[in-house]
Amino acid sequence: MPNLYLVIPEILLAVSASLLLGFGVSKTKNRAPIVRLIAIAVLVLYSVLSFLLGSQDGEAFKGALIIDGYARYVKFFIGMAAAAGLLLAGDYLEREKLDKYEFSVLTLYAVLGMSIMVSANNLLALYIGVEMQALALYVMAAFNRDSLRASEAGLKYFVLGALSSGLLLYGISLIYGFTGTLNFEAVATSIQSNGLSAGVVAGMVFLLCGLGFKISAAPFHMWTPDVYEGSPTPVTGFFAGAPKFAAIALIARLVMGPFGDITDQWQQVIIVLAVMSMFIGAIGALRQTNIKRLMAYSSIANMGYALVPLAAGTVSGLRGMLIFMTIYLITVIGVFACILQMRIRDGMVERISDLSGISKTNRGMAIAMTAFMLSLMGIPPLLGFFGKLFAFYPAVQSGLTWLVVLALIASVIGAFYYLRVIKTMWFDESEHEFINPVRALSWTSAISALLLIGFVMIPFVARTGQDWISIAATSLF
Amino acid sequence: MIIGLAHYLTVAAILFTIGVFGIFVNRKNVIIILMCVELILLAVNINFVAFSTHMVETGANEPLAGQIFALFILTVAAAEAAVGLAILVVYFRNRGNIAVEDIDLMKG
Amino acid sequence: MFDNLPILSLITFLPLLGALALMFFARISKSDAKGQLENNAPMVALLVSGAVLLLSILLVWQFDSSTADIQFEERVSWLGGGIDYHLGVDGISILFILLTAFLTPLCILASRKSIKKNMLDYMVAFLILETLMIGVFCALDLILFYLFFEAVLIPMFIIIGVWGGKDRVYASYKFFLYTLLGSVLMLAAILWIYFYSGKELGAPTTDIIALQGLDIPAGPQTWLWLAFFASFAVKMPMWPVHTWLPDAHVQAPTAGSVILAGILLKMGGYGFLRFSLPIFPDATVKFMPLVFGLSVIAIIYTSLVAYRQKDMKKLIAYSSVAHMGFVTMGIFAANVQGIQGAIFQMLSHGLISGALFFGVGVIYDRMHTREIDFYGGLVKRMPVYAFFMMLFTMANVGLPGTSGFVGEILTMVGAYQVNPWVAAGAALGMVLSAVYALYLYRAVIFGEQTNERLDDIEDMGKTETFIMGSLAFFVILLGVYPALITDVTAASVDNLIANFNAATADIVSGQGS
Amino acid sequence: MLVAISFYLLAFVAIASAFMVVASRNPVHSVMFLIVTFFSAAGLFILMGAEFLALLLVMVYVGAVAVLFLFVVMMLDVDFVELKQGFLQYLPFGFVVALILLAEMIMVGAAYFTGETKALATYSGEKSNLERFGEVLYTDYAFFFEAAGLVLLVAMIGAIVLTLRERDGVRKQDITKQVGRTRETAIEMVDIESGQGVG
Amino acid sequence: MLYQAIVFLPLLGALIAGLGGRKIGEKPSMAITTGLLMVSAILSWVAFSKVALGGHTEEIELFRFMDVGGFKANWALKIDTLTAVMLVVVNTVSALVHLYSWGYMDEDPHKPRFFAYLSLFTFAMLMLVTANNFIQMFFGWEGVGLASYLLIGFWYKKPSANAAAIKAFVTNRVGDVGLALGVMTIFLVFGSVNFDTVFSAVHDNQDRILSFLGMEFNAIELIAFLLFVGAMGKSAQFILHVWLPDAMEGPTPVSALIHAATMVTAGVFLVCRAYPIYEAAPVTSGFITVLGAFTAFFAATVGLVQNDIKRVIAYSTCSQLGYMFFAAGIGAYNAAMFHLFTHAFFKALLFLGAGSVIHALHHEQDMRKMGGIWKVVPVTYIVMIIGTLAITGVGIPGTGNIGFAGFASKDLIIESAYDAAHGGSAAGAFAFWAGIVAALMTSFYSWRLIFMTFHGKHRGEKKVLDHAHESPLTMLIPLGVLAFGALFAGMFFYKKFAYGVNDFWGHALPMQHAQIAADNLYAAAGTTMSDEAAGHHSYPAWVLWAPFIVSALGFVIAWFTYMYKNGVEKRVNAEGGPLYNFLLNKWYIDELYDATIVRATRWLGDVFWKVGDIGIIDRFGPNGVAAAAMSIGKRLSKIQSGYLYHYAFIMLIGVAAIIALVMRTVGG
Repeated sequence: MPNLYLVIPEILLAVSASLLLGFGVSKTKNRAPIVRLIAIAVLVLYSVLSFLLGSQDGEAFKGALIIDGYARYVKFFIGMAAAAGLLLAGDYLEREKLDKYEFSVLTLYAVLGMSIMVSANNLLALYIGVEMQALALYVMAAFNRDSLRASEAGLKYFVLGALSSGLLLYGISLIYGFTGTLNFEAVATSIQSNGLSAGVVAGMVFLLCGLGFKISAAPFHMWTPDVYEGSPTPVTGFFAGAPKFAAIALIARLVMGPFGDITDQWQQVIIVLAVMSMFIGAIGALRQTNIKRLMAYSSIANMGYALVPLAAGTVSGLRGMLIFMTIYLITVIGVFACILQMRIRDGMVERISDLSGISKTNRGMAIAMTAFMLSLMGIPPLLGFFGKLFAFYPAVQSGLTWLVVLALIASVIGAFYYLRVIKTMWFDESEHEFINPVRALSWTSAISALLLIGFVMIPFVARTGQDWISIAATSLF
Repeated sequence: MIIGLAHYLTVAAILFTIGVFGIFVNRKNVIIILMCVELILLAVNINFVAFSTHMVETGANEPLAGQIFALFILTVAAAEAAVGLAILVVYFRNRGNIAVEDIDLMKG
Repeated sequence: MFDNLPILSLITFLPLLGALALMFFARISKSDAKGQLENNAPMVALLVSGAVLLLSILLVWQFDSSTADIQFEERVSWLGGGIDYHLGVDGISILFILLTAFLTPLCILASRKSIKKNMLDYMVAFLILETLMIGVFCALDLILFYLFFEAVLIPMFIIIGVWGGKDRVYASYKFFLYTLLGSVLMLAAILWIYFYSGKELGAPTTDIIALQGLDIPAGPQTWLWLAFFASFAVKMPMWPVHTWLPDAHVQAPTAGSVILAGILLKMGGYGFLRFSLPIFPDATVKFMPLVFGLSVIAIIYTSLVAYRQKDMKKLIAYSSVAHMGFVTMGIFAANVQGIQGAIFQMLSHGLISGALFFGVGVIYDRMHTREIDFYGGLVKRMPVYAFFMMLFTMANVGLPGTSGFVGEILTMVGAYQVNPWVAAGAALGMVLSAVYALYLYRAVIFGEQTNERLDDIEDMGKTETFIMGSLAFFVILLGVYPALITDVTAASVDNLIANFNAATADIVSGQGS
Repeated sequence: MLVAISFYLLAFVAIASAFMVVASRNPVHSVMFLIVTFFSAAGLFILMGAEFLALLLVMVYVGAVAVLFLFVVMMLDVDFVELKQGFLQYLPFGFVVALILLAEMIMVGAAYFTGETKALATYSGEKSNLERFGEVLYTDYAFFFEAAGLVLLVAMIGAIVLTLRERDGVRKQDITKQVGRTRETAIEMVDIESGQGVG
Repeated sequence: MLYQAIVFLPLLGALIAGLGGRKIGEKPSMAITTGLLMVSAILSWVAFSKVALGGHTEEIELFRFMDVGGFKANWALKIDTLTAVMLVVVNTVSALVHLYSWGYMDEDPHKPRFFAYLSLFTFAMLMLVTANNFIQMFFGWEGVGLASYLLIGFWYKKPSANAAAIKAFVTNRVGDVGLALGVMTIFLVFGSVNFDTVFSAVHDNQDRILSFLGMEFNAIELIAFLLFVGAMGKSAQFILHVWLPDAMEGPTPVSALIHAATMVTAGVFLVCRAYPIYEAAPVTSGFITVLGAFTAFFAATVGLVQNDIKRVIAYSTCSQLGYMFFAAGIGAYNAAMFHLFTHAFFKALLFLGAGSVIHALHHEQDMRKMGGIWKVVPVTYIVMIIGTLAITGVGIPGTGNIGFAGFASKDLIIESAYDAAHGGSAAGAFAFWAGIVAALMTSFYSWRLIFMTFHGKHRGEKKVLDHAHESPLTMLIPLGVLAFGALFAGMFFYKKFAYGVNDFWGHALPMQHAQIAADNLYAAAGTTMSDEAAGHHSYPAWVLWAPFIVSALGFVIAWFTYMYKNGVEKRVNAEGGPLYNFLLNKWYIDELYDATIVRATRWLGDVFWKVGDIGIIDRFGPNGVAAAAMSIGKRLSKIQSGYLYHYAFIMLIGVAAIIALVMRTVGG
């Protein structure tokens, strides 16, 4: 099969995950660290491969998967984010005595699932991909099985996730029933030729609602704070990044592809989700004291922002979404690298007030964290600002200026709680003495902070990056 | 009396709604919720099969795809059930019961 | 002289480089060397900002004031899509750069003794702040402008929050969120303009000069104007969005207040001149009465409020709001006197309010209170201080011969030609400013010294005298010879007004008939 | 007519028992009702001519999933929890929402087809349902087949990693160890001086 | 360089003494400032002879000041007769006051500061009078305001001094607002602020209508009025006069310099300088006449009962300024200037004399605690008598100029008023009669002052009287010089000022009015102009005699009350309660202001601050929004209850709602 060439990255993931599963089993030795290292290497390889190798576009498995510039771009970042997630997880897992090699394997499978989602060209592939990553994530959420919070998080995530799969499936069944096909292009053709039908529209809404759960868009966000809080911190960090990107990429592919002709309908859905997410995310975070919970609300709000350009339904909208999500991903990795650094002698802490006075005890982290918070706020010159700039511009272009204004107002509300983090770090007196963080964590946070501060400042880099994204975005059209 | 697609779809819709209803009115025990999830998936399966059969008549392009999809849903549902019950067991070990109303450690 | 040298970039980013160097050395130095670094940080910062001052003097020296053209232009392709790294100055902006470059070293000097903790961080924050402030005035690209404009919040937030007074958290939040809310609306407007320019000019652009040629229909223009106004009005600050300013001023450390009053507030006025007038001329005409109304309210209202304050800084802060009322009034008079006066008033207020805040800082450093009632009879112990404060109080009041007068009279003359009511209201502010300023002076400096704790208070030291003296020199110089400023700005202002009049000719004549 | 009667019967049973899944107080009863639902649904599948899926449904669900449920219910030995206050005032609202959802679903789905009600015929081709599955499942749908396998694998890993406990003190057979026994490791030659004893 | 020297030498002195006073010491600073002012004063006389007597005018542009659009004004020295007169007055009095202060301020520890202020004041005043445009004049205008603020508040420890200083500054500022608005209107109408340009264009703009504050005005009238508001503030005309009496809190030389001789006359100078505008503004001129006359009357009434020696003189100043204004109002600018000129001498004399008394009595100012000290301070006594004779206008009626300084100028004003009244001006008639009545009262309170201070028994503490002594020579010399002026200034300059003999005024002032008077004069006498004026034949005798008679009457009443039947006053005071108190309390105008403007300002300030800023803007603005967001957040976190079924329920509501929303458009 010549087109296997296109899915080498996925095959790499599947094979190496299975091999690692076998390799990890050992009576005597704990092979988790080495498995993790290999998994990181595999993920990086996956990223690079998916980006470089398949420079030609095409469909694999009889049209089940499609490999195009868009998929490649998203995969690259998903792989990198997952690799970073594993890198960050190591220290935590060791300390919490959770260091099982299955963690890495599950991560690989989750990434495989996301990879399928991103490349899905078929409703069945979509479903399988979603379920594969979801099942892996359910387990990872409950990974700390001796912790009541973690298992509660896993349970909530699972139940609500299953419900959302139900919605998603019901939507798929309607779409299938009314168009007679599972293939995206065929769906699009069918809609084109048969015109608007209530069944397709309802199916599309169910589908988007099901996927809305995955990106924790309000009102399907309810699981997010609890799961973020309960799950082990590295898992939370992982949740906040890669799966979100994969899911929103999938949404984008859906609305641009199969539903490209019923823009008015899906636009409404996206706008509702966006507006609710932005405001619920912003306001819900105001009273949080737990930094992971805070980040949960922050991610809800950010998904809202990411949906804004999508609502435009144009190439530049897609481009804006990709830019925004990329930047968001970098930021989230950095933030969680910082959160994982919050360690005092008694162990991990995760209250915001535990950050107090950290500007004196851990200067580097304080600066990095400040950069992240400002970036999330969208304050220039940090990258987050440009994320918002490019995300909101397409919406303005499409006449959704009011949506942009709402988004900006929500971001001001949001600024309040990001500021609180900065305030706690810089203005308050320190309560604890922090233990020096592990190298991997501090380096990760430092690198992502540097990216946030310096990236756009260099015209050349900014332009090249944008070109990549433009190529990725246009490949969907 | 002719039994058409609409009848099946209605049955599926009712089952779906019962499943959904079960999830949010049930306060006793999480297992029931898991069963409700299975009900929902069942409803979707009925949908798929009904559409699939319907398509044989209309001669649409992928008549079998619906059934195949249902097959995969069955598979995944089984996997889901396994993971769900595993998580439930873990939860039970930590908490000592599985009353839905007690799952509220994290909120706000 | 600067043919091949990116002088503006140099001026803008030199402080940032200094800040980075400081941070770098702090990072690599061992713990025992840190203390020394802390001590030397002000010297480094002073050197850097001194160099910036020198460069900007050179810049002004080389500036050709006979033309309204953009000079020292730099343009590098940046984000693509018409968003370039575009710097340049004209008569309107160049003096603000000089003012920034002038005030920053003074602030650093003043902070050497008054800052007790984290000296190095403080200096870093200040240098970064300087870069951003200069950037605001250099930027000729909307996005770039917004970048600097907004980024200023960060160091200022930190400065107020870390080195501020008791209620610093509330103040810094208020400052940050208030201004942020204003400026995000501007961001929305910027996006819209960017979009519209693409439609109108073929390719979208955020180049300020190019955008000035845009003819935006009246409907959107209204909204855009309001969005920009929201941002600049908060920054100015205009009544009724001024309440962040007193809090921020009171809590900020001395140098923070100086920069806040001296430069940050000017960004609003500069924004009006750069954007509202040239890009939205029709809406400007439409909203002129609104701005006039708010300006007059600001002048009278805040003057009265200032009179009742118990805290010195708060009083001066409120007086700043009143003085900014003159600025907005002048700008929206949209005639030569008004705009020249507004620019002059902004520059002069930068010096005067800066000096007044320094003055409060001088006694705050000694007594650690800003309560007006605490003081009294300082002239006996601190004659030099009393002298300078008298001078700046009078400048604040707008006494002729000081720079304060020129701005006030010009803006009033400008406004008078458009609407005598406004000028009359503003003139009432002249009386009220005398009331609060003299009240303050009497309560703090004159009168019998009754507080025993003031017995040992020392007069100003050499550094302080130098700071106050240099400010005083310019306050007088500009008051006596205002042409120093008006000559530089004349060509650009004339050009601005000519364009404005051309753009609004139809409206005005339409109203007339 | 027979089809209609069977349909209504099966549909009624399916819906009623589905309702009882939710409504019954004893989880064990719920599982039982779930099984009944599945059986009725399988009947419906047969009515629609999807014999293979009907079979699968019974095998997978009744044979595996429902038993698993039952097993867990028994294992966890959960108490009966009394309904707490506030339930009843919340119920009607929930009911309304569910009804709205149902109405919407029927409207968009079923109602659309009512205009052209036609009996759903069973497959009437020469190949059986199973044959047709076999033709495509390993060819056209091979990828999904593989992927579904991985999904099951993930579920397995997950279930194991979450629930498997290695308890200390439990003796287990170690085959490699047993097979790898050599004489040297198994036998220790001890010289015992006579009269001294081993201890 | 002559004029530059005149103007800038005082500034030099101020800078040296002010900035370097503590370095170079007291005596040198005093010497330098005084010396420089002496030079300046002498040069002023030289300039006077050159300009006023020699008919040489000049306009020196120093360097650019304002140059914005058409709004152009340079730093300049405009030298004409008007200026020259002012230069002489200002510099002479100032130099004398400097000298006087050597003695008066002997015990004060802050002498360099004091002298610096004095010189600074002089400089500002000189800038005012030499301006060739309104902006520079405004500079001087406010500059003297500043200097007066500093000087009144010189004894910074005294709360009353501080209060008075602020009151002076603020009240002046109210006037300045008028002036500023006037200048703006001028710029609006004429497009220029230069005197020459503006004045030459008055004629062309005579009928221009402006709408100002919602009403339509004749542009010229409006300008005239606004400028006059400025003059009212500076020259303490009624309703803006309140600062002047309080300003007596400053050291006495200050009172002499500022509140008698120079600053307060700036308003008169302004009106005279801007006469082309006033000529073209009959309504406003009428208003000025009435207000000036009223002030003359009002201030005199208050002066009748004051007990503080300086306050009496202050009110008399106020009253005399009223004379000058109504003279200007009826068009007799030269008369106004003449009175300004003579008044400077005798009022400075009176103040310095009073200062000498105060100095002798160890800073006792209350006349009720004085009495019978004429033997102790004979020189002072004599010069005070001269001053009193001058202010009461003693002279030989009908001769025009034979008499004390005040006689010549005051009678000229009253006669001018009579002319105006004769010409049918009701305002002129009012002014004439008010002037007569005020003259009566002037005489009364002036003599009352003399009698209470120098005659009778000493009513203060014995100790004070024992230590009383005549003032030192530094104080007596200025008194002598001024006494000389008070004696002869009127006689010597009468014709020049009154009739513009030898083209005295050049183009600085209009002479139509004087011309009429002169025509009357010469027509009646049938003589040439150079002849000795034989008398004002055109005026009825009673007009010529009336001032003299009322003046004498005033003396008699004062003598009767305070010398012949000492104690009458007390009974009058006791019985004539309400009126007496009304006058003693200055018509309750301060109280009125306090109850209205001052309180309203404070109240408004508090309301704006506590209700406006804190109660409304902050409460509903930032704090309100923050609180609202917080409370929404609280509700939101209640919804986030942790219960699975709530979460599921919300998801389903979401689905149902979104489907409903989207299907609405599909119509399925």
